Amino acid sequence: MKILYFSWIKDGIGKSQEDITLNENIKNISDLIDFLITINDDYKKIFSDLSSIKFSKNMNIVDINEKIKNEDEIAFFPPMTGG
Amino acid sequence: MKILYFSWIKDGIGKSQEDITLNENIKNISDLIDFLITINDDYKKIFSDLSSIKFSKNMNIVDINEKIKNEDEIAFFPPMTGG
Amino acid sequence: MIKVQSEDFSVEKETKILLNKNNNVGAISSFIGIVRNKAKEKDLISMTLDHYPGMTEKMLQKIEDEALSRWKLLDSLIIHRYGELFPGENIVLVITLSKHRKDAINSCHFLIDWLKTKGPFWKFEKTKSSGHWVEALDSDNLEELKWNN
Amino acid sequence: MIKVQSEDFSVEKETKILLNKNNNVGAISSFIGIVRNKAKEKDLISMTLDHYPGMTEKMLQKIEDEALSRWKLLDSLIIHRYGELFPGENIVLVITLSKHRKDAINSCHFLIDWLKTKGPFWKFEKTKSSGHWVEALDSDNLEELKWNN
Repeated sequence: MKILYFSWIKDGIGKSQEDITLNENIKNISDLIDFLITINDDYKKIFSDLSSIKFSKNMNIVDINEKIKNEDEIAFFPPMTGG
Repeated sequence: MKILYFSWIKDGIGKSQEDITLNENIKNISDLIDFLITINDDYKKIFSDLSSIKFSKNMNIVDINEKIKNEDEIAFFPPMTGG
Repeated sequence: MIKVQSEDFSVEKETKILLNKNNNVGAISSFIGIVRNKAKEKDLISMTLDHYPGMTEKMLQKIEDEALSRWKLLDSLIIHRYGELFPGENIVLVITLSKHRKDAINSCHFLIDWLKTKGPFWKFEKTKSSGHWVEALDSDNLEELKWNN
Repeated sequence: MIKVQSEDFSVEKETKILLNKNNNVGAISSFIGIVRNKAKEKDLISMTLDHYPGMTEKMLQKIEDEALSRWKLLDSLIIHRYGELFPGENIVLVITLSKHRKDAINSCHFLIDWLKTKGPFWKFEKTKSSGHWVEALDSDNLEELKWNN
Protein backbone atom coordinates (compact mmCIF):
# COMPACT_ATOMS: atom_id res chain seq x y z
CA MET A 1 0.00 0.00 0.00
CA LYS A 2 1.26 3.43 -0.94
CA ILE A 3 0.98 5.95 1.88
CA LEU A 4 1.53 9.67 1.42
CA TYR A 5 2.19 12.32 4.08
CA PHE A 6 1.81 16.07 3.69
CA SER A 7 2.66 19.26 5.56
CA TRP A 8 3.77 18.89 9.20
CA ILE A 9 2.87 15.19 9.12
CA LYS A 10 5.48 14.70 6.41
CA ASP A 11 7.98 16.76 8.46
CA GLY A 12 7.21 14.84 11.66
CA ILE A 13 7.56 11.41 10.09
CA GLY A 14 10.50 12.51 7.99
CA LYS A 15 9.25 11.19 4.67
CA SER A 16 6.66 12.11 2.07
CA GLN A 17 5.68 8.58 1.14
CA GLU A 18 6.30 4.92 1.80
CA ASP A 19 5.06 1.50 0.79
CA ILE A 20 3.86 -0.98 3.35
CA THR A 21 2.25 -4.37 2.96
CA LEU A 22 -0.91 -4.70 4.99
CA ASN A 23 -1.30 -7.67 7.25
CA GLU A 24 -4.77 -9.09 7.42
CA ASN A 25 -5.62 -7.39 10.72
CA ILE A 26 -5.55 -4.01 9.05
CA LYS A 27 -9.04 -3.52 7.67
CA ASN A 28 -9.59 0.22 7.86
CA ILE A 29 -7.74 3.49 8.37
CA SER A 30 -8.05 3.30 12.14
CA ASP A 31 -6.28 -0.09 12.05
CA LEU A 32 -3.61 1.36 9.79
CA ILE A 33 -2.92 4.16 12.26
CA ASP A 34 -2.70 1.63 15.11
CA PHE A 35 -0.07 -0.16 13.05
CA LEU A 36 1.87 2.96 12.07
CA ILE A 37 2.33 4.16 15.66
CA THR A 38 4.19 0.92 16.43
CA ILE A 39 6.90 1.83 13.89
CA ASN A 40 8.57 4.49 16.02
CA ASP A 41 8.02 7.48 18.30
CA ASP A 42 7.73 9.96 15.42
CA TYR A 43 4.61 8.21 14.17
CA LYS A 44 3.36 7.87 17.73
CA LYS A 45 3.71 11.58 18.29
CA ILE A 46 2.12 12.62 15.00
CA PHE A 47 -0.87 10.33 15.42
CA SER A 48 -1.42 11.03 19.13
CA ASP A 49 -3.99 13.70 18.25
CA LEU A 50 -6.18 12.85 15.28
CA SER A 51 -8.36 15.95 15.58
CA SER A 52 -6.35 17.80 12.97
CA ILE A 53 -5.54 14.93 10.64
CA LYS A 54 -7.54 14.09 7.56
CA PHE A 55 -7.39 10.92 5.48
CA SER A 56 -7.90 10.11 1.84
CA LYS A 57 -8.27 6.86 -0.05
CA ASN A 58 -7.47 6.98 -3.75
CA MET A 59 -7.67 10.75 -3.63
CA ASN A 60 -11.07 10.93 -1.98
CA ILE A 61 -11.37 12.26 1.55
CA VAL A 62 -12.77 9.51 3.79
CA ASP A 63 -13.39 8.94 7.48
CA ILE A 64 -11.37 6.84 9.87
CA ASN A 65 -13.56 3.74 9.47
CA GLU A 66 -13.06 3.56 5.71
CA LYS A 67 -12.16 0.04 4.56
CA ILE A 68 -8.78 -0.24 2.87
CA LYS A 69 -6.97 -2.76 0.65
CA ASN A 70 -3.35 -3.23 -0.38
CA GLU A 71 -3.97 -1.62 -3.78
CA ASP A 72 -5.32 1.61 -2.27
CA GLU A 73 -3.37 4.84 -2.05
CA ILE A 74 -3.82 6.37 1.39
CA ALA A 75 -2.79 9.89 2.40
CA PHE A 76 -2.57 11.70 5.73
CA PHE A 77 -2.71 15.48 5.89
CA PRO A 78 -3.89 18.38 8.03
CA PRO A 79 -6.91 20.53 7.11
CA MET A 80 -6.23 22.34 3.89
CA THR A 81 -6.18 26.01 3.11
CA GLY A 82 -5.74 27.37 -0.36
CA GLY A 83 -6.35 30.73 -2.01
CA MET B 1 -32.08 79.02 -15.19
CA LYS B 2 -30.34 76.25 -17.08
CA ILE B 3 -32.52 73.18 -17.55
CA LEU B 4 -31.21 69.88 -18.85
CA TYR B 5 -33.18 66.92 -20.22
CA PHE B 6 -31.96 63.36 -20.66
CA SER B 7 -33.04 60.11 -22.29
CA TRP B 8 -36.65 59.92 -23.55
CA ILE B 9 -37.43 63.25 -21.86
CA LYS B 10 -34.85 64.89 -24.12
CA ASP B 11 -36.33 63.07 -27.14
CA GLY B 12 -39.90 64.01 -26.20
CA ILE B 13 -39.15 67.67 -25.68
CA GLY B 14 -36.80 67.77 -28.64
CA LYS B 15 -33.89 69.46 -26.92
CA SER B 16 -31.21 68.56 -24.40
CA GLN B 17 -31.11 71.89 -22.62
CA GLU B 18 -32.57 75.36 -22.49
CA ASP B 19 -32.38 78.56 -20.49
CA ILE B 20 -35.45 80.09 -18.94
CA THR B 21 -35.88 83.03 -16.64
CA LEU B 22 -37.98 82.19 -13.62
CA ASN B 23 -40.85 84.42 -12.78
CA GLU B 24 -41.43 84.95 -9.09
CA ASN B 25 -44.28 82.44 -8.86
CA ILE B 26 -41.89 79.59 -9.53
CA LYS B 27 -40.49 78.66 -6.15
CA ASN B 28 -39.83 74.93 -6.43
CA ILE B 29 -39.55 72.13 -8.98
CA SER B 30 -43.26 71.44 -8.89
CA ASP B 31 -43.92 75.06 -9.87
CA LEU B 32 -41.33 74.78 -12.64
CA ILE B 33 -43.11 71.73 -14.09
CA ASP B 34 -46.44 73.58 -13.94
CA PHE B 35 -44.79 76.31 -15.97
CA LEU B 36 -43.09 73.98 -18.47
CA ILE B 37 -46.30 72.17 -19.42
CA THR B 38 -47.74 75.50 -20.57
CA ILE B 39 -45.02 75.80 -23.24
CA ASN B 40 -46.45 73.18 -25.58
CA ASP B 41 -48.00 69.71 -25.82
CA ASP B 42 -44.65 67.93 -25.90
CA TYR B 43 -43.89 69.16 -22.39
CA LYS B 44 -47.45 68.42 -21.33
CA LYS B 45 -47.17 64.85 -22.54
CA ILE B 46 -43.76 64.24 -20.98
CA PHE B 47 -44.72 65.67 -17.59
CA SER B 48 -48.19 64.08 -17.47
CA ASP B 49 -46.77 61.13 -15.49
CA LEU B 50 -44.14 62.09 -12.96
CA SER B 51 -43.75 58.58 -11.54
CA SER B 52 -40.74 57.85 -13.71
CA ILE B 53 -39.11 61.26 -13.73
CA LYS B 54 -36.34 62.29 -11.39
CA PHE B 55 -35.05 65.79 -10.70
CA SER B 56 -31.70 67.24 -9.78
CA LYS B 57 -30.63 70.65 -8.60
CA ASN B 58 -26.99 71.53 -9.15
CA MET B 59 -26.22 67.88 -9.78
CA ASN B 60 -27.85 66.58 -6.62
CA ILE B 61 -30.97 64.49 -6.84
CA VAL B 62 -33.81 66.28 -5.04
CA ASP B 63 -37.55 65.90 -4.57
CA ILE B 64 -40.32 67.80 -6.27
CA ASN B 65 -40.66 70.35 -3.43
CA GLU B 66 -37.03 71.46 -3.63
CA LYS B 67 -36.70 75.25 -3.66
CA ILE B 68 -35.06 76.66 -6.78
CA LYS B 69 -33.43 79.93 -7.86
CA ASN B 70 -32.48 81.41 -11.22
CA GLU B 71 -28.83 80.48 -10.72
CA ASP B 72 -29.59 76.80 -10.22
CA GLU B 73 -29.02 74.11 -12.80
CA ILE B 74 -32.03 71.81 -12.94
CA ALA B 75 -32.19 68.46 -14.75
CA PHE B 76 -35.03 66.08 -15.58
CA PHE B 77 -34.31 62.42 -16.29
CA PRO B 78 -35.78 58.93 -15.90
CA PRO B 79 -34.44 56.42 -13.34
CA MET B 80 -30.87 55.57 -14.19
CA THR B 81 -29.28 52.27 -14.95
CA GLY B 82 -25.58 51.83 -15.45
CA GLY B 83 -23.20 48.88 -15.45
CA MET C 1 -10.37 56.50 -8.22
CA ILE C 2 -13.19 57.03 -10.67
CA LYS C 3 -13.06 57.58 -14.41
CA VAL C 4 -15.93 58.36 -16.76
CA GLN C 5 -14.66 57.97 -20.28
CA SER C 6 -15.59 56.97 -23.82
CA GLU C 7 -12.35 55.01 -24.41
CA ASP C 8 -11.95 51.34 -23.63
CA PHE C 9 -9.97 50.15 -20.61
CA SER C 10 -7.54 47.35 -19.86
CA VAL C 11 -8.12 45.38 -16.67
CA GLU C 12 -4.54 44.20 -16.49
CA LYS C 13 -3.10 47.69 -16.99
CA GLU C 14 -5.41 49.16 -14.36
CA THR C 15 -4.68 46.29 -11.97
CA LYS C 16 -0.94 46.81 -12.37
CA ILE C 17 -1.23 50.52 -11.63
CA LEU C 18 -3.23 49.75 -8.48
CA LEU C 19 -0.74 47.08 -7.38
CA ASN C 20 2.19 49.44 -7.85
CA LYS C 21 0.49 52.07 -5.67
CA ASN C 22 -0.33 49.74 -2.78
CA ASN C 23 1.55 47.54 -0.34
CA ASN C 24 0.56 44.23 1.13
CA VAL C 25 -2.37 43.55 -1.19
CA GLY C 26 -3.80 40.08 -0.59
CA ALA C 27 -7.01 40.16 -2.59
CA ILE C 28 -8.18 41.78 -5.81
CA SER C 29 -11.78 41.53 -6.91
CA SER C 30 -12.88 42.79 -10.24
CA PHE C 31 -16.01 42.97 -12.29
CA ILE C 32 -16.33 43.76 -15.97
CA GLY C 33 -19.67 44.54 -17.58
CA ILE C 34 -19.88 43.87 -21.30
CA VAL C 35 -22.45 44.76 -23.98
CA ARG C 36 -24.38 41.62 -24.92
CA ASN C 37 -25.58 40.93 -28.43
CA LYS C 38 -29.22 40.50 -27.49
CA ALA C 39 -31.74 43.09 -26.33
CA LYS C 40 -34.99 41.39 -25.28
CA GLU C 41 -34.43 38.52 -27.73
CA LYS C 42 -33.60 40.89 -30.57
CA ASP C 43 -30.15 41.28 -32.09
CA LEU C 44 -28.54 44.35 -30.68
CA ILE C 45 -26.68 46.65 -33.01
CA SER C 46 -25.39 49.03 -30.36
CA MET C 47 -26.01 50.48 -26.94
CA THR C 48 -25.50 54.18 -26.39
CA LEU C 49 -24.86 55.36 -22.85
CA ASP C 50 -25.89 58.90 -22.16
CA HIS C 51 -24.92 60.64 -18.94
CA TYR C 52 -24.92 63.97 -17.14
CA PRO C 53 -21.30 65.11 -17.09
CA GLY C 54 -20.44 66.50 -13.70
CA MET C 55 -23.23 64.73 -11.85
CA THR C 56 -21.90 61.35 -12.96
CA GLU C 57 -18.48 61.97 -11.48
CA LYS C 58 -20.00 63.40 -8.32
CA MET C 59 -22.23 60.37 -7.76
CA LEU C 60 -19.52 57.85 -8.59
CA GLN C 61 -17.11 59.55 -6.22
CA LYS C 62 -19.70 59.48 -3.47
CA ILE C 63 -20.37 55.76 -3.82
CA GLU C 64 -16.67 54.96 -3.99
CA ASP C 65 -16.17 56.95 -0.79
CA GLU C 66 -18.95 54.95 0.82
CA ALA C 67 -17.35 51.64 -0.18
CA LEU C 68 -14.02 52.83 1.20
CA SER C 69 -15.68 53.70 4.50
CA ARG C 70 -17.71 50.47 4.79
CA TRP C 71 -14.92 48.01 3.98
CA LYS C 72 -11.22 47.78 4.76
CA LEU C 73 -9.96 48.57 1.32
CA LEU C 74 -6.48 49.44 0.21
CA ASP C 75 -7.74 50.96 -3.02
CA SER C 76 -10.54 50.88 -5.55
CA LEU C 77 -11.26 51.88 -9.10
CA ILE C 78 -14.45 52.47 -11.04
CA ILE C 79 -14.33 53.07 -14.78
CA HIS C 80 -17.61 53.64 -16.59
CA ARG C 81 -17.76 54.24 -20.33
CA TYR C 82 -20.29 56.35 -22.20
CA GLY C 83 -21.14 56.82 -25.87
CA GLU C 84 -22.10 54.23 -28.47
CA LEU C 85 -20.85 50.76 -27.58
CA PHE C 86 -21.13 47.59 -29.64
CA PRO C 87 -21.71 43.98 -28.57
CA GLY C 88 -18.64 42.52 -26.91
CA GLU C 89 -17.33 45.92 -25.82
CA ASN C 90 -16.55 46.73 -22.20
CA ILE C 91 -18.99 49.02 -20.38
CA VAL C 92 -17.84 49.11 -16.79
CA LEU C 93 -14.94 48.03 -14.62
CA VAL C 94 -14.80 47.80 -10.85
CA ILE C 95 -11.62 46.77 -9.05
CA THR C 96 -11.20 46.58 -5.29
CA LEU C 97 -8.03 45.72 -3.38
CA SER C 98 -7.76 44.58 0.21
CA LYS C 99 -5.66 42.52 2.56
CA HIS C 100 -8.36 39.91 3.14
CA ARG C 101 -10.70 38.56 0.52
CA LYS C 102 -14.03 39.46 2.13
CA ASP C 103 -13.48 43.21 1.91
CA ALA C 104 -12.52 43.15 -1.76
CA ILE C 105 -15.31 40.74 -2.74
CA ASN C 106 -18.14 42.41 -0.84
CA SER C 107 -17.24 45.97 -1.80
CA CYS C 108 -16.91 45.01 -5.46
CA HIS C 109 -20.34 43.39 -5.30
CA PHE C 110 -21.78 46.47 -3.57
CA LEU C 111 -20.33 48.86 -6.14
CA ILE C 112 -21.56 46.94 -9.16
CA ASP C 113 -25.04 46.57 -7.65
CA TRP C 114 -25.10 50.31 -7.08
CA LEU C 115 -23.89 51.08 -10.59
CA LYS C 116 -26.61 48.85 -12.04
CA THR C 117 -29.38 50.54 -10.07
CA LYS C 118 -28.23 54.08 -9.46
CA GLY C 119 -25.37 54.47 -11.91
CA PRO C 120 -26.18 57.83 -13.51
CA PHE C 121 -26.53 56.59 -17.06
CA TRP C 122 -29.31 56.08 -19.57
CA LYS C 123 -29.01 53.36 -22.14
CA PHE C 124 -30.36 53.51 -25.66
CA GLU C 125 -30.54 50.14 -27.39
CA LYS C 126 -30.50 50.03 -31.16
CA THR C 127 -31.74 46.87 -32.87
CA LYS C 128 -32.31 46.16 -36.56
CA SER C 129 -35.99 47.05 -36.28
CA SER C 130 -36.02 49.84 -33.73
CA GLY C 131 -34.41 51.80 -30.97
CA HIS C 132 -35.52 52.35 -27.40
CA TRP C 133 -34.40 53.66 -24.06
CA VAL C 134 -33.82 50.90 -21.50
CA GLU C 135 -36.07 51.10 -18.48
CA ALA C 136 -34.48 50.72 -15.05
CA LEU C 137 -35.44 47.27 -13.77
CA ASP C 138 -37.21 46.85 -10.47
CA SER C 139 -35.25 43.66 -9.78
CA ASP C 140 -32.09 45.71 -9.90
CA ASN C 141 -33.48 48.13 -7.37
CA LEU C 142 -34.46 45.29 -5.06
CA GLU C 143 -30.99 43.86 -5.44
CA GLU C 144 -29.50 47.13 -4.32
CA LEU C 145 -31.79 47.42 -1.29
CA LYS C 146 -30.00 44.61 0.51
CA TRP C 147 -27.01 46.91 1.06
CA ASN C 148 -29.09 49.51 2.91
CA ASN C 149 -28.88 48.11 6.42
CA MET D 1 -11.45 24.80 -16.69
CA ILE D 2 -9.00 24.19 -13.88
CA LYS D 3 -5.24 24.52 -13.86
CA VAL D 4 -2.82 23.64 -11.08
CA GLN D 5 0.55 25.06 -12.00
CA SER D 6 3.74 26.55 -10.63
CA GLU D 7 3.95 29.26 -13.32
CA ASP D 8 2.37 32.67 -12.99
CA PHE D 9 -0.80 33.60 -14.86
CA SER D 10 -2.11 36.65 -16.66
CA VAL D 11 -5.67 37.71 -15.88
CA GLU D 12 -6.05 39.59 -19.13
CA LYS D 13 -4.73 36.71 -21.25
CA GLU D 14 -7.02 34.23 -19.51
CA THR D 15 -9.97 36.60 -19.76
CA LYS D 16 -9.39 37.04 -23.49
CA ILE D 17 -9.29 33.28 -24.06
CA LEU D 18 -12.56 32.89 -22.18
CA LEU D 19 -14.20 35.74 -24.09
CA ASN D 20 -13.16 34.26 -27.43
CA LYS D 21 -14.72 30.93 -26.50
CA ASN D 22 -18.07 32.33 -25.38
CA ASN D 23 -20.89 34.31 -26.91
CA ASN D 24 -23.11 36.90 -25.33
CA VAL D 25 -21.06 37.39 -22.17
CA GLY D 26 -22.46 40.24 -20.07
CA ALA D 27 -20.54 39.87 -16.82
CA ILE D 28 -17.07 38.77 -15.81
CA SER D 29 -16.13 38.43 -12.17
CA SER D 30 -12.62 37.68 -11.15
CA PHE D 31 -10.64 37.26 -7.99
CA ILE D 32 -6.88 37.23 -7.59
CA GLY D 33 -5.21 36.09 -4.40
CA ILE D 34 -1.73 37.47 -3.78
CA VAL D 35 1.03 36.63 -1.29
CA ARG D 36 1.17 39.35 1.33
CA ASN D 37 4.42 40.51 2.88
CA LYS D 38 3.35 39.90 6.46
CA ALA D 39 2.76 36.63 8.27
CA LYS D 40 1.31 37.26 11.72
CA GLU D 41 3.06 40.64 11.97
CA LYS D 42 6.38 39.18 10.85
CA ASP D 43 8.00 39.93 7.52
CA LEU D 44 7.33 37.07 5.18
CA ILE D 45 10.18 35.80 3.04
CA SER D 46 8.14 33.28 1.09
CA MET D 47 5.12 31.02 1.15
CA THR D 48 5.43 27.50 -0.19
CA LEU D 49 2.27 25.77 -1.31
CA ASP D 50 2.38 22.02 -1.13
CA HIS D 51 -0.36 19.90 -2.67
CA TYR D 52 -1.34 16.34 -3.53
CA PRO D 53 -1.08 16.08 -7.31
CA GLY D 54 -4.06 14.23 -8.69
CA MET D 55 -6.30 14.87 -5.71
CA THR D 56 -5.95 18.62 -6.19
CA GLU D 57 -7.19 18.49 -9.77
CA LYS D 58 -9.98 16.09 -8.81
CA MET D 59 -11.24 18.35 -6.01
CA LEU D 60 -10.96 21.54 -8.05
CA GLN D 61 -12.83 19.94 -10.93
CA LYS D 62 -15.58 18.85 -8.57
CA ILE D 63 -16.10 22.29 -7.09
CA GLU D 64 -16.04 23.92 -10.51
CA ASP D 65 -18.71 21.46 -11.66
CA GLU D 66 -20.77 22.37 -8.61
CA ALA D 67 -20.51 26.10 -9.39
CA LEU D 68 -21.52 25.42 -12.99
CA SER D 69 -24.58 23.51 -11.78
CA ARG D 70 -25.62 26.07 -9.15
CA TRP D 71 -25.34 29.20 -11.26
CA LYS D 72 -26.08 30.07 -14.87
CA LEU D 73 -22.52 30.36 -16.03
CA LEU D 74 -21.18 30.56 -19.54
CA ASP D 75 -17.72 29.52 -18.42
CA SER D 76 -15.32 29.51 -15.50
CA LEU D 77 -11.65 29.16 -14.77
CA ILE D 78 -9.69 28.32 -11.65
CA ILE D 79 -5.91 28.59 -11.64
CA HIS D 80 -4.09 27.70 -8.44
CA ARG D 81 -0.32 27.90 -8.17
CA TYR D 82 1.95 25.73 -6.02
CA GLY D 83 5.61 25.88 -5.05
CA GLU D 84 7.54 28.68 -3.38
CA LEU D 85 5.91 32.05 -3.90
CA PHE D 86 7.19 35.45 -2.80
CA PRO D 87 5.33 38.53 -1.52
CA GLY D 88 3.45 40.24 -4.31
CA GLU D 89 3.18 37.08 -6.39
CA ASN D 90 -0.14 35.71 -7.57
CA ILE D 91 -1.46 32.57 -5.83
CA VAL D 92 -4.91 31.98 -7.22
CA LEU D 93 -7.21 33.20 -9.96
CA VAL D 94 -10.94 32.62 -10.31
CA ILE D 95 -12.86 33.94 -13.31
CA THR D 96 -16.55 33.39 -13.95
CA LEU D 97 -18.55 34.52 -16.97
CA SER D 98 -22.30 34.87 -17.24
CA LYS D 99 -25.01 36.80 -19.01
CA HIS D 100 -26.22 38.55 -15.86
CA ARG D 101 -24.01 39.87 -13.11
CA LYS D 102 -25.43 37.91 -10.17
CA ASP D 103 -24.38 34.53 -11.49
CA ALA D 104 -20.80 35.58 -12.16
CA ILE D 105 -20.44 37.46 -8.87
CA ASN D 106 -21.96 34.82 -6.60
CA SER D 107 -20.21 31.86 -8.17
CA CYS D 108 -16.86 33.64 -8.03
CA HIS D 109 -17.44 34.36 -4.35
CA PHE D 110 -18.47 30.74 -3.73
CA LEU D 111 -15.39 29.36 -5.48
CA ILE D 112 -12.91 31.55 -3.65
CA ASP D 113 -14.54 30.79 -0.28
CA TRP D 114 -14.24 27.09 -1.07
CA LEU D 115 -10.63 27.41 -2.18
CA LYS D 116 -9.76 29.22 1.05
CA THR D 117 -11.37 26.55 3.24
CA LYS D 118 -11.13 23.32 1.32
CA GLY D 119 -8.62 24.14 -1.38
CA PRO D 120 -6.30 21.14 -1.23
CA PHE D 121 -3.12 22.98 -0.36
CA TRP D 122 -0.84 23.35 2.63
CA LYS D 123 1.06 26.57 3.10
CA PHE D 124 4.50 26.87 4.64
CA GLU D 125 5.42 30.41 5.66
CA LYS D 126 9.08 31.33 5.90
CA THR D 127 9.99 34.43 7.91
CA LYS D 128 13.41 35.76 8.88
CA SER D 129 13.29 34.03 12.24
CA SER D 130 11.42 30.83 11.46
CA GLY D 131 9.20 28.71 9.28
CA HIS D 132 5.84 27.18 10.02
CA TRP D 133 2.90 25.46 8.40
CA VAL D 134 -0.19 27.67 8.28
CA GLU D 135 -3.14 26.31 10.21
CA ALA D 136 -6.53 26.30 8.51
CA LEU D 137 -8.58 29.08 10.10
CA ASP D 138 -11.91 28.37 11.70
CA SER D 139 -13.27 31.68 10.45
CA ASP D 140 -12.65 30.48 6.93
CA ASN D 141 -14.60 27.32 7.56
CA LEU D 142 -17.49 29.30 8.99
CA GLU D 143 -17.39 31.52 5.94
CA GLU D 144 -17.73 28.51 3.70
CA LEU D 145 -20.65 27.09 5.67
CA LYS D 146 -22.99 29.80 4.42
CA TRP D 147 -22.98 28.16 0.98
CA ASN D 148 -24.24 24.83 2.32
CA ASN D 149 -27.96 25.47 2.24
